[in-house]
Amino acid sequence: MKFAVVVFPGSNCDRDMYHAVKDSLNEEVDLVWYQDADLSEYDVILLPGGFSYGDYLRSGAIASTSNIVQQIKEAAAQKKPVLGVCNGFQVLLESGLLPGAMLPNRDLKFMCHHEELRVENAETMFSSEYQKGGLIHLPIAHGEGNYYCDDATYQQLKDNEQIVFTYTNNPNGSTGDIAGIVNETGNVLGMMPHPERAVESLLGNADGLRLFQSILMYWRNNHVIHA
Amino acid sequence: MRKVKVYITLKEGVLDPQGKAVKNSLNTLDYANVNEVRVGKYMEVMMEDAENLEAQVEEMCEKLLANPVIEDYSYQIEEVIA
Amino acid sequence: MRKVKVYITLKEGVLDPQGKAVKNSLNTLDYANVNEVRVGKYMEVMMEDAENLEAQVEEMCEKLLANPVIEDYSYQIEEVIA
Amino acid sequence: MSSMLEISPKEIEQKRLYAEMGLSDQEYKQVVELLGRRPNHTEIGLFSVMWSEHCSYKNSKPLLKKFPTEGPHVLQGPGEGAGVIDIGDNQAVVFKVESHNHPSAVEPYQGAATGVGGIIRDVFSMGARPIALLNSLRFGSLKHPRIKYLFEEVVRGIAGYGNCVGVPTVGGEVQFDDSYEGNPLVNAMCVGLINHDDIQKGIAAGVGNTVMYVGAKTGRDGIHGATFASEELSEEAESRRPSVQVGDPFMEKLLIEACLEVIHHDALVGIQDMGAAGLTSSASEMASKAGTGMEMNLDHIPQREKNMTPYEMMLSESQERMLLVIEKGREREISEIFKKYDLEAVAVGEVIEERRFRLLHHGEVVADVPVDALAEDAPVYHQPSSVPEYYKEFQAMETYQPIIEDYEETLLQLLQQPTIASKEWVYDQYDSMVQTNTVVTAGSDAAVLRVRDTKKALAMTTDCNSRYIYLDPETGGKIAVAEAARNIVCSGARPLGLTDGLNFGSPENPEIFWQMEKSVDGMSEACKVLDAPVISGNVSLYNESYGKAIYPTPIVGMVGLVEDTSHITRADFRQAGDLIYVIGK
Ligand SMILES: Nc1ncnc2c1ncn2[C@@H]1O[C@H](COP(=O)(O)OP(=O)(O)O)[C@@H](O)[C@H]1O
Repeated sequence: MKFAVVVFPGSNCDRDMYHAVKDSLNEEVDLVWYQDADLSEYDVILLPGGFSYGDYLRSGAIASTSNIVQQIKEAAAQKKPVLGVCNGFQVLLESGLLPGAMLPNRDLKFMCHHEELRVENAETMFSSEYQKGGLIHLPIAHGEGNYYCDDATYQQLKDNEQIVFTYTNNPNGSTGDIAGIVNETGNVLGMMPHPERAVESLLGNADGLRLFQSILMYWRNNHVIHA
Repeated sequence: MRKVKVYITLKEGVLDPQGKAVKNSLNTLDYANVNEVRVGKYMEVMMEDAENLEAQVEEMCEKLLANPVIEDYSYQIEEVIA
Repeated sequence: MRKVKVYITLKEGVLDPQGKAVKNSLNTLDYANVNEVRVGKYMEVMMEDAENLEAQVEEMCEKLLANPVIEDYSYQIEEVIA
Repeated sequence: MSSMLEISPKEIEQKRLYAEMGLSDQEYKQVVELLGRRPNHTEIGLFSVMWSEHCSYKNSKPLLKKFPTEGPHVLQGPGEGAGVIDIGDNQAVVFKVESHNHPSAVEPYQGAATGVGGIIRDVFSMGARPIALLNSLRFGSLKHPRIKYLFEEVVRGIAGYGNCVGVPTVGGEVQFDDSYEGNPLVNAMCVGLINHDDIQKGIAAGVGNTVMYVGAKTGRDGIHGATFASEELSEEAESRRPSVQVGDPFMEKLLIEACLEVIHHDALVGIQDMGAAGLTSSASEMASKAGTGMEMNLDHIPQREKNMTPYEMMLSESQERMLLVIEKGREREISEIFKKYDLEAVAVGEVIEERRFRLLHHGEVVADVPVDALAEDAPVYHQPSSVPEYYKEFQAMETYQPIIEDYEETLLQLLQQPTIASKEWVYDQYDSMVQTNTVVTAGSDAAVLRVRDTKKALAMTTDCNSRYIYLDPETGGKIAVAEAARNIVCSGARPLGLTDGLNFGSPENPEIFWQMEKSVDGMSEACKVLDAPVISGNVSLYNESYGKAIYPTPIVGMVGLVEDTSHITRADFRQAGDLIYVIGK
């Protein structure tokens, strides 16, 4: 099983994502520069946090126009797990792989600390190692994490159980306290909190590791069946 | 050469935290008659003229300059004498 | 009621990293005829009419809406029929 | 010489135009002697920035000599972009502090942001990966709306830049006092990690080698920023203020990654960032250190604005620019690396044998001066010093013992003081966790970052109680170093060394110079006793407004080594039932 971490100019959580997979999950992973990428050889696509293109114009906007997004869309269509964290989530929104958009945080300030999250859906390939309704802590670090969608979209997200994580104490003004959502087919997850920053007890929190373990479990189960 | 002026505004119904903060500051500064502020973007794009310039500008707005989920755009094209 | 449209642009000579990034992105998207992009702000301020509205708007721009050290501003006042 | 429509050498002398650039009559005379003729406009510009306090340390050199700068672990003391200390396993830590006080007073967001950008460049130009940022801030009273604005924007600027480039901001300090009302202090510190073999120097060695320019284009930003930084903030200075430098953290992030790739390339000879005084200081210092000369063709300098004069190009302080010296004939290999990051590396000059700094523009020589005259021959002043009246008065006072009636009430009042109150509002805006090494973040005595793939960790802190230093500079100086060391030790580390940011008023005032002298004495003494050498630092003088100086504020940035992450200790109580001890008198 092989993970790709897609690196855009300005990504800055790429190495953190890399280490989480390599050192904590102990799986194979490559950093893939956006220009020379061939994603077809990878099983999981990770879009890391950071400030792609300086977050100029709108966060994730410029990255979402680059060629590699086409490949990410293909991977998503093949039902490969695609995870976008923070700026990665913003790229997924801007490229239309997930519904909605990001606005500046309610109080307009960047914020960085741990937040409590509720696991709303523990049946996705990203959350099976959590329990539905369970409370976990993950770090957030963003200035534009105020998730917005219109009422109809929100209703759809709820009806299809696409909301995976919510904040118990909404820090940024997100619609419906949303912290992370999947697409309709359930294989593309976008989330503002950083699971890759919470995989080691030395750094104070390992709640994020189970997210990566969920992906691993999903992949193993699938490959046992089809092998 | 053309100067394209692009105006990007938040869609009605989309909350504008920045606009609200500006409005509050203006009220605090004793401009009590300010009722609402909406903050958007204003861009000046200098470009060579082209056939279908209008269509091109629309496309640029749709593809990159504005996010249709939350934003509307409008534009004006002006001629620039070098 | 008046709608005041305020345009805020970076002063000439002041670096506009955002404009540069947008320009490069447009060029990569095959809009080769884009030569320069400058990104500024556009605000719509809804306010009750007042004596000296113009003077008031200027003052608001100087004090809060624009940062006179790096930005220029201009504005238009429109009447809004409720 | 240039036939451009510039002010003639004669006019410069007659109208004393050099004075407007910050040079004294005596200094001008010295320039004429060094050149054997009158300098032209570009040349006098070069001297004015290189001989400013900011670049030459002309007033502070005699004091800086007092600091202990050596130790068995010191790999690089003061003099390069940043100092370097060995931490074992072929690894070393690189750090330095830098002030951006005057730009922040004028445009707080950009001033603070570009301060952060500058100190990061100092660290990665040594070949180190920047792993942490700290800061030290001083403002007047928050009761004034302007000060509140400055404070909020400075914090936002530090966050805006540091968060974007992906270097965690893990600590700092903020103090509020009326003495900073017209002159806030914004000091930023960057810590980097490096392997011994990767340590780079800013030298232009090897005659015939190519000088390359990479990064942002040169605009008319911050011309005379270095001289501006060495001047009192008066209304007159305000009206001559340089056009504000705007930071581009995205460009910086690309530069970090590209330069850290380039340092592994054997065609690289030297690298330095263009900090204060931009091209002038980086180029002339690189040549001077290598014992060579340099010739640059200014036509090749990437320019953002039209019709820039040599004077403007040489004095521009546009941000995010680096100067490299590359083995002749291998320029392509280097520019290929930069290209991957959408950066263009341009050949702009050549290392020459003749020890001169020569600039060409439109086919003409527009400046031709001895390199060392710029980088080495700046005058050094031993300013007179005298004991201030206030100090004598204070010393003569009886010690005062406050009488506290209601301890609870007093405690609450103390905790409400902005200087003492929680700084969470500040550090919540900083990404303190990116790079996932932060074990202890802001909110404790010192921040602690583990060194990946080892058992080691680094502790770091900034400290300075300027009220103590004002009251008694020598004792206060000792206290500043000792406080930093205590914060390091409390975190489970042994102090390795420190960087200092000397922020004072005008050195030409004997009472201020006395404050400088005494606090450096006190700091040096403490450094010696604690075995913590000074490996880098920064001097910011003329921090005055309306004729009043700030409190003397020599900031200490200290780094310590934790030998095993299991030794890390934190400020907060861990669990009920633990015993509490008070140690010391
Ligand atoms: N400007 C700042 N940037 C980042 N962290 C800060 C800043 N100011 C204060 N802090 C953090 O807040 C905590 C408390 O700071 P301070 O009140 O100065 O306490 P102390 O005097 O114990 O050092 C420290 O951990 C410090 O790192």
